[in-house]
Amino acid sequence: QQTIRVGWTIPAEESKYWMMRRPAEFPNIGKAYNIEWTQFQGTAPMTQALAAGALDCATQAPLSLANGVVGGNLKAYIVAQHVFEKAGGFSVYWAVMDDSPIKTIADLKGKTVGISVIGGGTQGPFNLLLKQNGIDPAKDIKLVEVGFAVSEDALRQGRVDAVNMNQPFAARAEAKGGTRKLFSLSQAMPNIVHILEACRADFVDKNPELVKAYVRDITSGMKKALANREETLKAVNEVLKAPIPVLETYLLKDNDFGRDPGAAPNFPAIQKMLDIYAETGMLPKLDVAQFKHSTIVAPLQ
Amino acid sequence: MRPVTPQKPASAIIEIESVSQVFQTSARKDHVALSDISLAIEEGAFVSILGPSGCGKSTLLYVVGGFVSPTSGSAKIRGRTITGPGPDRGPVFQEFALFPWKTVLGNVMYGPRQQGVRTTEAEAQSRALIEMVGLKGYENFYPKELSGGMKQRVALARTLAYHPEVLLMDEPFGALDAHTRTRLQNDLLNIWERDRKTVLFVTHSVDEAVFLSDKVVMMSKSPGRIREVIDIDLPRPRRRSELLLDPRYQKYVVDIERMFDETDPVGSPS
Amino acid sequence: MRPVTPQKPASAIIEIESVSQVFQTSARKDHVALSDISLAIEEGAFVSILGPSGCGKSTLLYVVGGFVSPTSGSAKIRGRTITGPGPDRGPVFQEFALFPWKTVLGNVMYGPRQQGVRTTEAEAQSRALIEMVGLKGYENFYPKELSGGMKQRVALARTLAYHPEVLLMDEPFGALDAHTRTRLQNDLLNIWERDRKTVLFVTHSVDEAVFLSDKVVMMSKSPGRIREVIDIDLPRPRRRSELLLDPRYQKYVVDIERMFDETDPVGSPS
Amino acid sequence: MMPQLRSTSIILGLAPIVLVIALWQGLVSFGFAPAVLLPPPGYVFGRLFQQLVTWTFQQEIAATLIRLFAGFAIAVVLGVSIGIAAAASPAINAVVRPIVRVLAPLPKVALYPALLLLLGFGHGSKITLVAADALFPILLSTYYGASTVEQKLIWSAMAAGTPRYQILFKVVLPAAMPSILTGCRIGLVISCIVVFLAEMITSSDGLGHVLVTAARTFQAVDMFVPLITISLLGLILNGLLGAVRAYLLRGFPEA
Amino acid sequence: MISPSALARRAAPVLACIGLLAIWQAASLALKNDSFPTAIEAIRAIPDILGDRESLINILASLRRMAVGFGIAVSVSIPLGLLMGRSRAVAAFFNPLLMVIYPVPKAALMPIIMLWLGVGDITKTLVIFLGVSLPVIYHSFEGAKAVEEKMLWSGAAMGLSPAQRLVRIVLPAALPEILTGCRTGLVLALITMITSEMIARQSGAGNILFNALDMGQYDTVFAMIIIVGAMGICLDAFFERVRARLVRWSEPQFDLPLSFS
Ligand SMILES: Nc1ncnc2c1ncn2[C@@H]1O[C@H](COP(=O)(O)OP(=O)(O)OP(=O)(O)O)[C@@H](O)[C@H]1O
Ligand SMILES: Nc1ncnc2c1ncn2[C@@H]1O[C@H](COP(=O)(O)OP(=O)(O)OP(=O)(O)O)[C@@H](O)[C@H]1O
Ligand SMILES: [Mg+2]
Ligand SMILES: [Mg+2]
Repeated sequence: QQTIRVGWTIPAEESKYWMMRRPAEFPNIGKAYNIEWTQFQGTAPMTQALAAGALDCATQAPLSLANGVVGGNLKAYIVAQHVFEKAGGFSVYWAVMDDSPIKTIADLKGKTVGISVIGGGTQGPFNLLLKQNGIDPAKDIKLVEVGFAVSEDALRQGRVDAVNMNQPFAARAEAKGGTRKLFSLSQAMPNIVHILEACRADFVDKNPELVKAYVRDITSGMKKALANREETLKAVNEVLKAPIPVLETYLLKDNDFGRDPGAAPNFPAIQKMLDIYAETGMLPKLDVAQFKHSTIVAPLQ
Repeated sequence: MRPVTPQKPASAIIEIESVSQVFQTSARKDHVALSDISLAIEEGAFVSILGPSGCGKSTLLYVVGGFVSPTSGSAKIRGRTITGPGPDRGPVFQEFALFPWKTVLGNVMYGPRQQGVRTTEAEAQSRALIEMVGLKGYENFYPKELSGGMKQRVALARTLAYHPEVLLMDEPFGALDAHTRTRLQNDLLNIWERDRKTVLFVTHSVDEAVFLSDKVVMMSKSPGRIREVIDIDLPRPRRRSELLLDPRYQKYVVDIERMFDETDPVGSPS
Repeated sequence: MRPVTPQKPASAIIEIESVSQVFQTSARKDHVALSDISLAIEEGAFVSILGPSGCGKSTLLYVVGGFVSPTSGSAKIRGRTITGPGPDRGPVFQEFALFPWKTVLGNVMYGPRQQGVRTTEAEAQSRALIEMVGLKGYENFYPKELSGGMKQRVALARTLAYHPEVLLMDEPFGALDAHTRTRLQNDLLNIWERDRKTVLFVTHSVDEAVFLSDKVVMMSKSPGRIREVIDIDLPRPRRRSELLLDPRYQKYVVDIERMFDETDPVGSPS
Repeated sequence: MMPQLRSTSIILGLAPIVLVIALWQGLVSFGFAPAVLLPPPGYVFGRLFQQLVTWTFQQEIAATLIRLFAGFAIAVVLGVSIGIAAAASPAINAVVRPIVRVLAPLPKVALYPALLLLLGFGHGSKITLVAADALFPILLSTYYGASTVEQKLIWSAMAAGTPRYQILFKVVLPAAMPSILTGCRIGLVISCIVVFLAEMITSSDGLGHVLVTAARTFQAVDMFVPLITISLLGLILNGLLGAVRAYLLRGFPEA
Repeated sequence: MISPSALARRAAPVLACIGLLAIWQAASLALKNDSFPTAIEAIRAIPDILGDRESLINILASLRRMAVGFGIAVSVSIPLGLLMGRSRAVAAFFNPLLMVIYPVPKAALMPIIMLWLGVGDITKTLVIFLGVSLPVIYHSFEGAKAVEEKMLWSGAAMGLSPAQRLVRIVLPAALPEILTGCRTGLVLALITMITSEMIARQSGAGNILFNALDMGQYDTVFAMIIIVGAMGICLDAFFERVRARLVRWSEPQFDLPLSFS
């Protein structure tokens, strides 16, 4: 019986949460193969762990994965996708206080702006938008790192003039009121892919059947998550420890991220993101094809 | 044993009234170090305490110094109960207790500086005292660099430097050779005669006690009590060479030594 | 000053050959504690060292003990150069150096246990020694609960307990009252006569030195040298009461005391 | 004699560091670690010397040092004074002891988000975090050092007329100095770690920030430059502390 | 029968804790800051954590790692520290090395540590080990340096070999100082037990805490902080008891006569 070492994070990998929390629903887990779960703080450490060979598969953001490839000699396949920004759904946005004089992106000039991770996945589209509005992100604003969890507080306390918002914090902040959306990432590009599942190429090549089984389970996990919202809420609650009433306000609703029913990666969208990163100078030009495995990719039945 | 009635002359500067001191040992047993001690010391008197090792001499000095408060009874200075140490009573500890982070000069200057004497003056006085105890040239040595007897002399100088009214000296010459000892005995007597200090002086040498004192307190063990108080009726100023030939002096020494032999110095803890 | 030629009889157990000891003080100056000391000690001899405070007596014992290595010269035991301490030479330190985490009994038993003596036997021996030094009943006291003199006696017992061939005693009776001191002198003499140990004995009491020794080494300061070596030609076994009346004894004492007075004990550091 | 002793001890001290660097080189050369995770030491030191002369890198170092020193200084002042006060006064001890017991083992990083909001993203929050983490080792050492001060030293000073509160400065403080300095040494190392950690979590400057930005983009060499820098800073600061110690404790037998 | 002063002494810790909570409550009410919940909110979240079987398993996993890390650290650091204290050469050898290694934040070395040791227990135990060993080494070091020379000489004269002297004289003589180091080590063990789970998490108390932190569930964060504080009190009280037994011989005989009461 083989084991696959998987890294995960919070908050939006419902398929994996199902696999962790409801293993009985998956005929193979714990029988045909085992999963050793390790949770990480953010995707960047997981990239390092993949590069160091300490993990076999992990949740990744396009940028962190690309960074691993460029700087860390990482070879990996994108085998599934967790969430993306669907049209009309949630898009990571920058919020300001209701009474703030900042009305447009151009008003951000000279202000203090919070971003969850400097140099992180959201910064490419963010920089693009600023540039389009005549702001040099390096000189014209003061950028500070404010994790999503404290962004609402930082904004309300006046520590920042604008800050990025993500679920579930956005839902919570909106429920309280007093803030408004300034702009969202979807303005830079539609259907941004936020997190996906990547596996080390050497591991996949050595254990194709094992990874196949894993991807199959991710696919079916995604199905179950979408099919049974009630149970998904419970599983997410167990993992995130966020109260169900809060989750209820957004999870798998219209104001949430999008999920592909088969967890299929949207390679063109990812390519577009890589292009934006290249355009903003965060990465050299990359071709998404190198992340594509011919057979092992969701959806797998 | 004869009961000792406390003598309380009008001019007593220190009165010890039925003081007992009980220590708790680690074995959680009570150990009586002093048992019902009463003693009055006149102003300006030179009183020696003699007694077998472990009979409570040091403890008695601690009580008068105000460092420990007795389990029962009380000690008074000029009629006020002693509740703590004060610059009126200067101790010279058996273990020296020099400040390791200060040089010889720093140790000796500590008291005068503390009393508000100006630095230059304090230094001059201290240097004179250091010379008196024979440590000229060692001013900048740290205590760890001194021999046992040298440390003892620094401790003596440190206490003399701030001119306490009452000196509480615990075997201050114990680690000194005969010659140095004699010199310092004379120096001490000179200071005492000049300033009329009150001195409470613990010693193991009967000679020394008789030579220096107005009064010798003999303690006995099991547990620490006063056995006898002997007035030494010898003329002052005393000179060792004369005194050695004085039959009264010799009689005192012989008497006290005999008394010692009668006591059993080897008691067991109560 | 007369130069002292090293005497080296065939049976010398300890030979000190032009030993000098220089300390570096914190003030970064060299301080000469011993200067060109040569001395031979015969097997089974009782040798006392007399000298002014700070003349280097303790330092000399440390060299023989092997605790410090001399800056120049060497010390030998039975012809072998001393490179470190060993159970053949037992020190009694001026500062006692008891193990504070052990009780009186624990301290005394430490040596015998280390030598592989069985616990019950070591305990019996140790209890006997503790009784000998007059501390019966204090077996379970910790050092911090003892008086100065009591600590000193524990230190003595601790060293006697493991039967070193050579005893290096640094004022071992300095903190004791006259009575206890006399008793322990006698005990020490008995042990010495029974086991024919070699004893190197630092003291400040001329009396004591003459009473106990075969040979008295007089040191002088500025810097620490041997001034005189005096053979004490008195019959053994010696009994204090007899000796006190012996004119030869008195002459030794008076001679040595006079010599002392001739030296200036108060030197300045070189 | 002394200079010779010092040079042998310097050689002895350098030896293991050279060994570590050799081991590092070996790990890289023999492929135990890919160069993207562990760059060869030659590269790292080369980059370090390049960087050291640049104004921007010096500013990063300055930012880190300001936080480090400020936090450490606050920790020393608070730790020593509270520790001595607790040792000297049973009343204060009764209050301080349980508070220390509760607060000391708390993971202070968990409070960092709250600190950020309270004190902002600048120096304040990081200095506070450093001080909070370095405080307790110093406080505990001071407390134990001060409560075992030889009784008779205090008695001697009191008898010389030293007022009670002055005893704390004139006797307890110097007598507890060996223990206090040991606490400071530990506090200093912790300060180095924590200032770095704080900068790694949220910051826009400082060595920790340099490190995370390099780490995210897998610039292994640039990641090791701040690491080596903090390491060297630790060594230098500790050397300084050692000199201070040798001076302050020159009278003590162990110095 | 308890005298009033003894009663006051007993009550002092409780009062101090209540006082601390009261200050917290007041501060959080005054600051009105979501990431700084009130004491009452935090206390209310405790039963949820302690009532949850999974959380308990998590906490126990952390404690186990802590115990292992602490145990190894103490058993390695004390001999090393003592050796450094008694031998100039050993001190000269290790001192700079330690001072180069310790200031490096372990979190920054995670990629390499993961490379060799993975992300599991070993890595976290190593982090705890490093945290604990720092104070223990240095307190043992200084404690051993301060051992009175003549005690060692006495031992040597009784025929103790250098190794025996280290164990039978330096160790007990330096024990009070070593235990001070251990107590600081205990504090650091609890802290590193939590922080070692910050970046990579599998199970543990830090897992709960940092998850809550990432999710902005500040009442849980602070409830965990209270729980860790409570563990600190218990471990510390236990430790003090052990300490009192081991070094009774070194306790000062009188309280510092300095009370300002
Ligand atoms: N902290 C303590 N705990 C228990 N017993 C103690 C303590 N301190 C002193 N003692 C005991 O009190 C008695 C008196 O001690 P003290 O030091 O006063 O004697 P001393 O007369 O000065 O003896 P010495 O001449 O040897 O110095 C001794 O038997 C000693 O064992
Ligand atoms: N570590 C040291 N550094 C500098 N000088 C020292 C050191 N140790 C001892 N000395 C000096 O060496 C000399 C001899 O000291 P030692 O202890 O041998 O004297 P002693 O003859 O035993 O005196 P005492 O009778 O007072 O004990 C003294 O002048 C002392 O100042
Ligand atoms: Mg005494
Ligand atoms: Mg001496």
